Amino acid sequence: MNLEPHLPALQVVVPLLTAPLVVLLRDARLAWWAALAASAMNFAVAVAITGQVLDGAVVRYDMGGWAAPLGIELRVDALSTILLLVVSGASTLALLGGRASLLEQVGEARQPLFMAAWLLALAGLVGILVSGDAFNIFVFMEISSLATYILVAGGPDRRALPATFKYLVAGTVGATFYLIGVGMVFMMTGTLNIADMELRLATVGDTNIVYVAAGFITIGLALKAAIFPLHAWMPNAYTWAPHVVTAFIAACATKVALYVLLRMDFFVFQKNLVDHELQFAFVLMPLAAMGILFGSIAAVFEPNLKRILAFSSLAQIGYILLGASLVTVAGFNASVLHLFNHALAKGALFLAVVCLGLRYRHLDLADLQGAGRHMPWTLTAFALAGLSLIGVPGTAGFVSKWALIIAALERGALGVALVVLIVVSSLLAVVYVARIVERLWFGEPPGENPAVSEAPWPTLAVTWLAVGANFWFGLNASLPGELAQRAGEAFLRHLP
Amino acid sequence: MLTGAVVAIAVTMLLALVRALLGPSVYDRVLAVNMFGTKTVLLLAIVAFVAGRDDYLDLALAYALINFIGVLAVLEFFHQRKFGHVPQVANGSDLQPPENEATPSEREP
Amino acid sequence: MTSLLTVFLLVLALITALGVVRARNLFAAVMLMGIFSLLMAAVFLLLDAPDVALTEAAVGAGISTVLLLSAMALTAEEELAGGIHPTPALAVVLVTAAVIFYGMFEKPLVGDPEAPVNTHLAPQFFELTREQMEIPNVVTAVLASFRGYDTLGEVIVVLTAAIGVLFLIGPDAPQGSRAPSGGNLAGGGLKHHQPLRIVGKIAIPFILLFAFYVQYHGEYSPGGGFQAGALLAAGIILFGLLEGREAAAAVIPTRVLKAMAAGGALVFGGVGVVTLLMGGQFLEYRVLLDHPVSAQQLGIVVIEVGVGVTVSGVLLLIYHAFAARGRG
Amino acid sequence: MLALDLFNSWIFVLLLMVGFYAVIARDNLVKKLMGLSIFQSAVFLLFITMGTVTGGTAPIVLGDDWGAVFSNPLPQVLILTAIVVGISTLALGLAIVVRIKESYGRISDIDAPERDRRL
Repeated sequence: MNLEPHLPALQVVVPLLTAPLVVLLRDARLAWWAALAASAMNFAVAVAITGQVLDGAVVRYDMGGWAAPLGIELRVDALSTILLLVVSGASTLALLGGRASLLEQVGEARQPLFMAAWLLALAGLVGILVSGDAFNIFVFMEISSLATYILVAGGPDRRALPATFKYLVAGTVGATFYLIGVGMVFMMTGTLNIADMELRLATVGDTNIVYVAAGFITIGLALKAAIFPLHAWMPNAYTWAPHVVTAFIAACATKVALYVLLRMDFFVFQKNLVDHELQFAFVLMPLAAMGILFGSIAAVFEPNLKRILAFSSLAQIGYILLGASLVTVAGFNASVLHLFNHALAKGALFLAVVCLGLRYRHLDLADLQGAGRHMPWTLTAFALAGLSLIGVPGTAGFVSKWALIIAALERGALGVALVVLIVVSSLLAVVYVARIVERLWFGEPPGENPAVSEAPWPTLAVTWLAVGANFWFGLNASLPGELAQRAGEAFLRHLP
Repeated sequence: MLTGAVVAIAVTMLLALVRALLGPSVYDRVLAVNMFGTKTVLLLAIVAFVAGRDDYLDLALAYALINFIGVLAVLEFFHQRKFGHVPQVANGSDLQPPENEATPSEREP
Repeated sequence: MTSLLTVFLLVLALITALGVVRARNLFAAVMLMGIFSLLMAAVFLLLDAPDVALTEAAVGAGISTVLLLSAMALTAEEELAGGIHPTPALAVVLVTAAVIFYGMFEKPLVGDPEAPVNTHLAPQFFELTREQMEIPNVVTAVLASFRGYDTLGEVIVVLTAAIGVLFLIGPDAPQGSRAPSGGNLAGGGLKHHQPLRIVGKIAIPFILLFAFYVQYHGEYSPGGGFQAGALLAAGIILFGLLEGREAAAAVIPTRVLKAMAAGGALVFGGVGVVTLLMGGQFLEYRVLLDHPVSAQQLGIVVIEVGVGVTVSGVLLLIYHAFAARGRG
Repeated sequence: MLALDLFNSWIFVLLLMVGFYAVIARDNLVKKLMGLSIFQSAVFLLFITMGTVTGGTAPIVLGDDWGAVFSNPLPQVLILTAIVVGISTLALGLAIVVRIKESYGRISDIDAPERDRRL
């Protein structure tokens, strides 16, 4: 039979239904293989969908055979595709390279449950991305969130538990805010389908309640996306989660929440709410700017390697939001590109952290001093990925930062201020990356020197693969560029 | 007639709620919850009658059963407290015995 | 009269909620939560939502009371003095409320048949249910067919919760060094209380029978897979409370529960895969049989069974995980 | 019905406030979860309220009388799902609380200065 028309459904259903099977397994190795297979298949489906989207199609699918808005519609466009690639790719790479680390940190007995949770997190995230229905997004948001809490709580340190609890409370409050907002829009329009919402809001868009709804949706999702100052849950969750999990969720979880924020704000509200740009100009843009500064500065002073990277994520989320809050096509393009490129850089960095974590129990910089002498390959990979994070020309990070600067300059004086901000925070990024690399290469190893060796080759190979991707997409940005451009074209149609 | 019944039930619910809020002993609260559940069942039966929907009686039935289980769970909880060990006071403070409240074991006949 | 009654119940609910927040004694708070759930359930019924009312009662007053008590047995009953930060919290809460009030006064009136909520999709749901499914409970029709994909997601959420609880406090999870010994719920059971035991045991078969009724009558009256699963689990939990957790575990071993939890979700998803293979969209039941109406009904019945099996399995797994914790 | 309409909205907002307050202000983790439940219940009330139709009855057809006035089934379906999501979150949250109690010995004030930097 021809599976091609069913790709959007398969994208979600494969991991969603592999998970219950994995729960029943008893063997850790088998569970890992099953999860890897499902994740790889998920990536393959994402690539196939990308092909369809690049052919110019918006891929639609009616669940249950009920046409939207009566039933639930799946809808994949360029914006979703770029994140589908990121999410399924990050999951596959992290699983591929993370087996040894997961066995060590989570233990063998609980692997099947853990792998099932992993698949559910993956299914939830891709479920959000392909969905065209606001309530369906809520359901899959909860699947991915609950599964992610499990993954984070799997960390070996007891501090993982309070971190997870905080994450759970923040995530639930965020999701409930989102639900309130969706409820209010539903009350005014009678529909849950995102495309239909936009059409039907046209007649009622100028009522207070729709503004309130937009506010609730934005705040709820900002909480889930860890936008400054609602990021309090994020650094600890990233730090105490198992290293492999951090590599996965740092590349995906907050970005998918950000994706929903962009989807709702731009594709539903922008056209219908008068002065909706003001929300961006006066609220989100200042927050993004503060987040960039705060995250970068906090990263400079942090002693723990994973926390440094977590705060750097806070700054990077700021960049993405900054691009979007310009409310121009160029800004939106830059924002989408940065979603992709930051995931590449952060994914590679955290994979290098996985390598380090296999050899070191504590990841404070003081503990890791001199690690470079024992693990030169890991450290080189880390340094190269760090270049991408900073945005050195030739890396993926440069492409999107450059796009962001160009987009900002369209805005005159304000744009110049923003460019200064970007440059300053990039310099701060130089400082914290250089600080890590310097301590890890040249620092004196603490105390008696443990016999540390290079990380095992599967993990290392995957790390280098991710680093390679940073340079590949730095030199040849046609794929993300093309997708971002198409996303920008779609965005243009939703401007008033 | 029906209105009178509803008012009577409402008043009883209010009284039960007051008991549940004020306590003071655990048994007051348990009984209050149980009574509240019973009143809800009665209320539902009347609503079913007024609305002319027999299928609502299913719900009344379900509430009655659930209520029973809830109360048993509470009893089991205190049963464990009495025969099992009371959890140690860890780090000093989570388990201060309530000052104004008799512990259930003291009230046990 | 119903609207007055709704107002009255809502006031009680608000008072109860305040009581929950105020109570220092967590046990009292759990009791009040039970009352709160019953009140909300009654309100939902008065607002013409019997399916929701049934679920809220089974979940809120039944399952979550049991869960909260089992967790409390493992943790602590009293709240610490202090540990409240009223001022910033009040500020945040008041701002949130003010924002909602700003929007609330323009919304369409409740009960207005001409409100967009009630005119856009609802009539079509009734029409299509009548034409293509011929089942009287339109809530079930929407739940299982029109938005079956959401319901699949809901089943997966429940399964995720079970995976999480097993992962965190299941038999393979790390045992805490400071676990209180013997302070858990439903270890020994109420074996020594004859009257309770007899009355309880008489009730169990009725609860189970009622659960099956709710399951299979879900297309005709309030109920369906989720409510039935919760009731079924409640019946077995009752048995565990009376006879001890081990006895309940002997009736349905954990291994079987796990298979139920996963199997139900697989049955649900399997229906989707079958419809896909038969040339329809995912979860498009009408391709299952030649006669589309029977096909829709078949699909709904099968997936509701999947929901019921998963939910009962999951809730029992969670109950066992909490009850067995701390027993070693 | 005007009074009822506003009244439901009032209670929705007040319940939301009460629950949200408990989530933010209370240090006790179980209390936070209870607050979260109340918070979610408020949202359930919002949805169910918007679907009622004056003079209507529950969307379960009695005696094949399809012409009667019915309340809207869609919000009810959404809330059924949301209730299930709520109980799942509660179960997971309680499991985490149990583990926190086991490894910290307390379920309040978990943000207190950590003494286990090198645990």
